[in-house]
Amino acid sequence: KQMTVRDALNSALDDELARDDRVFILGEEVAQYDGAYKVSRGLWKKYGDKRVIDTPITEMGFAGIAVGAAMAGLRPVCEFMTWNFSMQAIDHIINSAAKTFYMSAGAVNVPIVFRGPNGAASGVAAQHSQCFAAWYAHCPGLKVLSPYDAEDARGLLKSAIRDPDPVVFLENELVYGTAFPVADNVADKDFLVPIGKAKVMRPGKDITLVAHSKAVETSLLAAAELAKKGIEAEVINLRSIRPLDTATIFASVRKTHHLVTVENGWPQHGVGAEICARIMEDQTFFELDAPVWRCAGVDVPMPYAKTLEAHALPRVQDLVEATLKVLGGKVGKAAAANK
Amino acid sequence: KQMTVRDALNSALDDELARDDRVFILGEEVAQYDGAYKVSRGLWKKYGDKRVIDTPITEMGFAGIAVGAAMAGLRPVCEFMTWNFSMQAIDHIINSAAKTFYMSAGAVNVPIVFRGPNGAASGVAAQHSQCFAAWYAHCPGLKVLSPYDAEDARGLLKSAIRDPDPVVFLENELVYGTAFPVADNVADKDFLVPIGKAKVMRPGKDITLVAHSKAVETSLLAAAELAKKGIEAEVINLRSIRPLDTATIFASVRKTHHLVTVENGWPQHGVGAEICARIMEDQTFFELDAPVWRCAGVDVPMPYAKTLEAHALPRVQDLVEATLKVLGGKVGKAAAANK
Amino acid sequence: YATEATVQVNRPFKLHRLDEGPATEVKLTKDQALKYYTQMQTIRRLETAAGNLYKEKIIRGFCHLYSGQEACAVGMKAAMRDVDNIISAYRVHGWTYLMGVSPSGVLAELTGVQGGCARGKGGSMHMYAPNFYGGNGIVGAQVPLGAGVGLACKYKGNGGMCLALYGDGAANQGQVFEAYNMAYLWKLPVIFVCENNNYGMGTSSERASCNTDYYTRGDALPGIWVDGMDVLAVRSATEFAINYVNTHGPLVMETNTYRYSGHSMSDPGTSYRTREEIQEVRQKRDPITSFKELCIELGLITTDEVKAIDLKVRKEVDEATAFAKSDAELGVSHLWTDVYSNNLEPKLRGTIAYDIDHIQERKGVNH
Amino acid sequence: YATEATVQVNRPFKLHRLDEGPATEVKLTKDQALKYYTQMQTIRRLETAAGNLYKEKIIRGFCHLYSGQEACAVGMKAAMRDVDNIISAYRVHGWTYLMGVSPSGVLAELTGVQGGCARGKGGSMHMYAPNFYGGNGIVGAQVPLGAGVGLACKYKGNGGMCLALYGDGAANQGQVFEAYNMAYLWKLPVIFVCENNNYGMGTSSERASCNTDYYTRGDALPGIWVDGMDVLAVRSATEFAINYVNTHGPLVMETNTYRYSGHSMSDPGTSYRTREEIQEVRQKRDPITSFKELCIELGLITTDEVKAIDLKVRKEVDEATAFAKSDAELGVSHLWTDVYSNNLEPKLRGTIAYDIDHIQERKGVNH
Ligand SMILES: Cc1ncc(C[n+]2csc(CCOP(=O)(O)OP(=O)(O)O)c2C)c(N)n1
Ligand SMILES: Cc1ncc(C[n+]2csc(CCOP(=O)(O)OP(=O)(O)O)c2C)c(N)n1
Ligand SMILES: [Mg+2]
Ligand SMILES: [Mg+2]
Repeated sequence: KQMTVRDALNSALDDELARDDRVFILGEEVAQYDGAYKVSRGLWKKYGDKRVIDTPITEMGFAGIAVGAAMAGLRPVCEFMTWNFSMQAIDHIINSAAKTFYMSAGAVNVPIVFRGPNGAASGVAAQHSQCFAAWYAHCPGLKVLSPYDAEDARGLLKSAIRDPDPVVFLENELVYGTAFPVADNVADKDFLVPIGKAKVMRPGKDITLVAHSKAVETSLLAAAELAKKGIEAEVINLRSIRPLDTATIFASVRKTHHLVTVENGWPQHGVGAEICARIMEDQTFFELDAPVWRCAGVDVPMPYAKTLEAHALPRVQDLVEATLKVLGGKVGKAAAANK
Repeated sequence: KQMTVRDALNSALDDELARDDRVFILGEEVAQYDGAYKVSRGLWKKYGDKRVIDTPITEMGFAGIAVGAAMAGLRPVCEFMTWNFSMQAIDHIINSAAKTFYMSAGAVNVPIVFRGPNGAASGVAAQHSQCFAAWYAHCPGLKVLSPYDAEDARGLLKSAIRDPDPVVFLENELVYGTAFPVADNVADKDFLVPIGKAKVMRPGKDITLVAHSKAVETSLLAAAELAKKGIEAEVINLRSIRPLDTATIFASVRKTHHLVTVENGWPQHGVGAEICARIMEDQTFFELDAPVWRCAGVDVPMPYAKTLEAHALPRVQDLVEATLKVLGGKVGKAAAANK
Repeated sequence: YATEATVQVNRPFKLHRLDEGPATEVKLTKDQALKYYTQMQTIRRLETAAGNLYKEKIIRGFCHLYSGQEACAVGMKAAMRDVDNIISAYRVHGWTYLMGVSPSGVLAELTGVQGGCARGKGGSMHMYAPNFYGGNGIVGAQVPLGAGVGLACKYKGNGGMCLALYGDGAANQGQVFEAYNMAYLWKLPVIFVCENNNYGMGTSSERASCNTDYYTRGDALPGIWVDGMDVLAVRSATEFAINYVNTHGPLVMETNTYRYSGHSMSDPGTSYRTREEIQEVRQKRDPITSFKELCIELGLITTDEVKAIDLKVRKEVDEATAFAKSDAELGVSHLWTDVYSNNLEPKLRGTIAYDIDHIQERKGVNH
Repeated sequence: YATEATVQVNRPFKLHRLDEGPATEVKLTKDQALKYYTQMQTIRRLETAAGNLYKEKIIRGFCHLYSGQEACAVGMKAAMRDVDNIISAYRVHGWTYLMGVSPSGVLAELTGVQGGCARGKGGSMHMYAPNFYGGNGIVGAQVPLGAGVGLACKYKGNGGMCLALYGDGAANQGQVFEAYNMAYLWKLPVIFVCENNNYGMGTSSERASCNTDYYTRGDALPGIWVDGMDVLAVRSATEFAINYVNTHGPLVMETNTYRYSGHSMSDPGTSYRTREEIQEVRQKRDPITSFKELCIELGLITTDEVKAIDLKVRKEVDEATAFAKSDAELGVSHLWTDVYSNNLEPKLRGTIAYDIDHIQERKGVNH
């Protein structure tokens, strides 16, 4: 069976709207227009004005309204047309949503999901291509999810909506239309993917590639390339940036003894940086046969031109190069052993 | 000679206002009230309404106005009463200021300084205690400074105002009133501290403590404690988070072979994480005799109660503990060698 | 002695886009008179105690006193029904008390001890109670939050509404206009209340606002100006507004008031206004004195009753002060208690390691 | 044939807080007529070319066409002086051309090649020229930026001003109100121009705004409503406004206009409005057709001249299109060129290492 990420998200919203009448969606163009990227297609027709609400282009205001509604007992799903526009509303995500449960000493929890496409799309240039994974995951009080495929998207969004804490849900526009194979149970009304658990997408024993969102795809492609060279890469899909599932990463590294982190966001204080630090601070560090290496977006704003854009993000050949670099002299050995 | 950080900042502003008539200051209460924390004291009286401008409490608007004025040839110094309120204006810092030079292919640079107190003060709780160093330093196009003492504050602020790129200038309210000893030349009209260079505050050969802002003080105190145990810690004051002066860190680590990072911000995707990653990716990694360790703020929103607040930030004993942990069995050896 | 009287509100309401306004002739019972006086007096005393604790350095950080503005909160509270809600900024010691927290719960929060209403974790700016959504430190942010609380009322159909309070300084914040606009489009039961005390920190309203008639700044939203020093006028306007917003959608209410103290305790409050200005308000418009005199004049309260209340209030606040001074802070383990309502972090990170187990004491009202 | 004519603007201006408005009787010379027609026609052609390039998948990402709105830009530009500035959102292909970039510079930016006015690095939403501050992708953000440009004019005392353009959708953004307020307090020479094309993406103005009389939404700021399909009305209003803002401070100008295409090329633009609605505007209010007819009627332009212009414009845009298709993209090293005006990063990080030397080709106008 196949499912596109768009359908995965759409059906997750549909399920949860049906399941809990406190759940409602708001955002720009989510209702009558069916969503700028058609993620909420059909839901306004099905659930009406009360449950699916079009907002004016006022992110700070509607994010605040959504948080207030959550404090008062509803379960809003607040769409940002893209996460770039969340900067206008970031104070409500951090100060109003993430910190309130703690500030109120456990009195007022804020069950809300902020969602929308994150990171670079195609040809949308510097102001529309930022990845917010590291920023949001910096902040305690939030849960930060970054699904890759249809299973992730559906299972995590449903978990996020049912969760009593504020969740930042980072989608990727470039895979909305991609159909992924899914197991039968993914379509179940109560199919959930647990928050905070990474998923091994491809097992391997020579090196671990740990990625999130669309970088998982790049990693899988790189693993296929590496396989041709006789190198078995294990690919981990983080799914969750906060909590960060270091247990899964560490288990993999104890097996492969080599690690490359992969992300499309900027490097400095990014997701890869944190993974480097976590490994250093854990016994797993002593299992490493080589330093951890990061593959990340080039440290510049996103350019518009197609070639430059393509080079601004880690490509399969970059991952292959990084892997070979990390494996160093052991490349031949690994290949020989895997014969 | 002694100089408080407040006077250092105040005199830096005064100098640059006098030096370049394109420079002006704007922000809440900066003029007639002399600044909420008195950093701009006397400047409105001296330079008048044109050069020192009180704004309404509308950060997004006045940050945007400041950026627009910079695009059109002025040199604004935009004060946030505290950096917590910069979240309202963050889109202008990132999308309007940091990215424009690149997006315009080098046509429009944005010479602006955003400044104000950053991180935790005393008893101001969760919404008023956030450290923004890692967030801003995540973004190419910005320069991000985090001065510690009076020399830093004066020399870096003057450099920042003269710089043609957007600079994020993160002060610390808790040291505004602290008088630091300064060399005579610090008061010179053209005294500048170069952006992007860290400073070794205390030399040592057993372990490196690298910190920024008020955590430098904690590190110096910890170094004094450690000295009593016969351990010579080298303390590095980063001064600049972007660019990050890895050369100075690496040189120190090649000498001490041990590194602890210290920051008051949250750990995940923080400053320490980046330093861990940078070391891993450099030959310096092989000079390490133990994994790098991070000391950081506890991963929770800032509580109000005094004791909890004190425990939320790394204390001297935490640094000592981390150091001993990193030095491990070598503690005795180091102490013996230093006898 | 009288048990009920009819009173004319002092200064006329001003209206924006409204044909009819609140009742200018209002009823006041003896019980009400006693209650309002007690409430206003308690708030005044609480703030005095808070100010003293701050001067003694027992309260740290910020401390924003409400003295002078008591009639606003007490008047609004008098009109609120059980289903109604309120959210405000950081100047909320008085509101916290009105919404059901004891004086000791308020003062103990200010001193950061465990008996505080947020157990000392929220502090001066972050207090909560049922139907009271804080206590918000970011100027203006509470306004869309309040509109969201109003949305929840409408969504649940419980007949409730939300008062979203903000100052004259906050009134210029863009998100306030965004909230007005959406509340209007969606007909949310929200009263946007601008407590105009003439200053945002050290900036007078004229220096911050292109239009200081805050009740008119909602554009299409109707508005009411009310004398915020007259508890009965505020009550009357709020009653009218509650009725209006539940039928027609949002409305802006400006309460004209004054703060006696500096912005926060660190501000002497005299560099941007004269001592005479403050003195004049205290003498001619003080909300408590004028209400007391009115009630005595109407025969609703006797001077003896006043004295008894004053004594009782003083005693209660003194005891609360003693409690706030003597109670203990939470133990250190509370640093990592209730960070999440449903914690999933395997270990929280302390200053030097991921070695902390999250403690769950509460789940939150919306778990 | 005439060389000059006097024309009455079609639809009356509407005024907010103004006693006197723009001149309703305006002069039009033959040269002006030729110029405005050429400019409007060039913009229309440019947009058609851009639309086609998008359909051919040569333009990627977003592509926001200005067809239908030409009279707004051309009318404002006609009134602008050398010292004046303009900033807008992402619907700026036409403005970029008017501010001095050749059609090929515009189309080449859209196709992302090096001959583009931002060398292909800025793209569809980020074009710049002297006195033109872009090209901004974040709805509403350009409005305070424009107020800042106005502040710089006043600060330098050069007599200039700034037009800050935004749409009916953007008009609800809080930062727009913040900018109004500060511009008013500081008497900045800024004309806030709301280009009301009735829709913000798929949302009609009525569904997004509590008050769709955008020219009145500046509160204390005076406002003018102008027929945005009438280039002479826009010119007249802008002339008035330039004079006003340099003397008195900011003003809001609403240009009533219409966009023929979808919001961006991916939007068919017909789910939230009828084809008939679009057809009707095209037939009855098209800014180019109506201006052409007027000029012919007045004897200022002959049909032959029209044909000649059309031919010339077509040729120019065709050549520009060919250039935009054939020109090369920048080399990869431009990925790390001009990230900073004064780079201090020792090495920039590529995808897998800190191994890149920043290249400085330009320093920027404010170095
Ligand atoms: C976004 C933001 N900017 C600045 C501040 C600092 N600040 C706190 S209160 C205040 C003044 C607010 O004045 P007003 O809204 O009139 O309320 P009042 O204090 O008079 O009750 C300022 C500037 C803040 N807390 N949040
Ligand atoms: C802050 C922000 N939110 C959302 C968007 C997505 N977006 C781009 S254009 C647009 C509609 C704007 O409508 P309007 O202001 O009327 O301008 P028009 O497109 O009609 O010219 C939206 C929602 C954005 N770019 N920025
Ligand atoms: Mg005020
Ligand atoms: Mg529009």
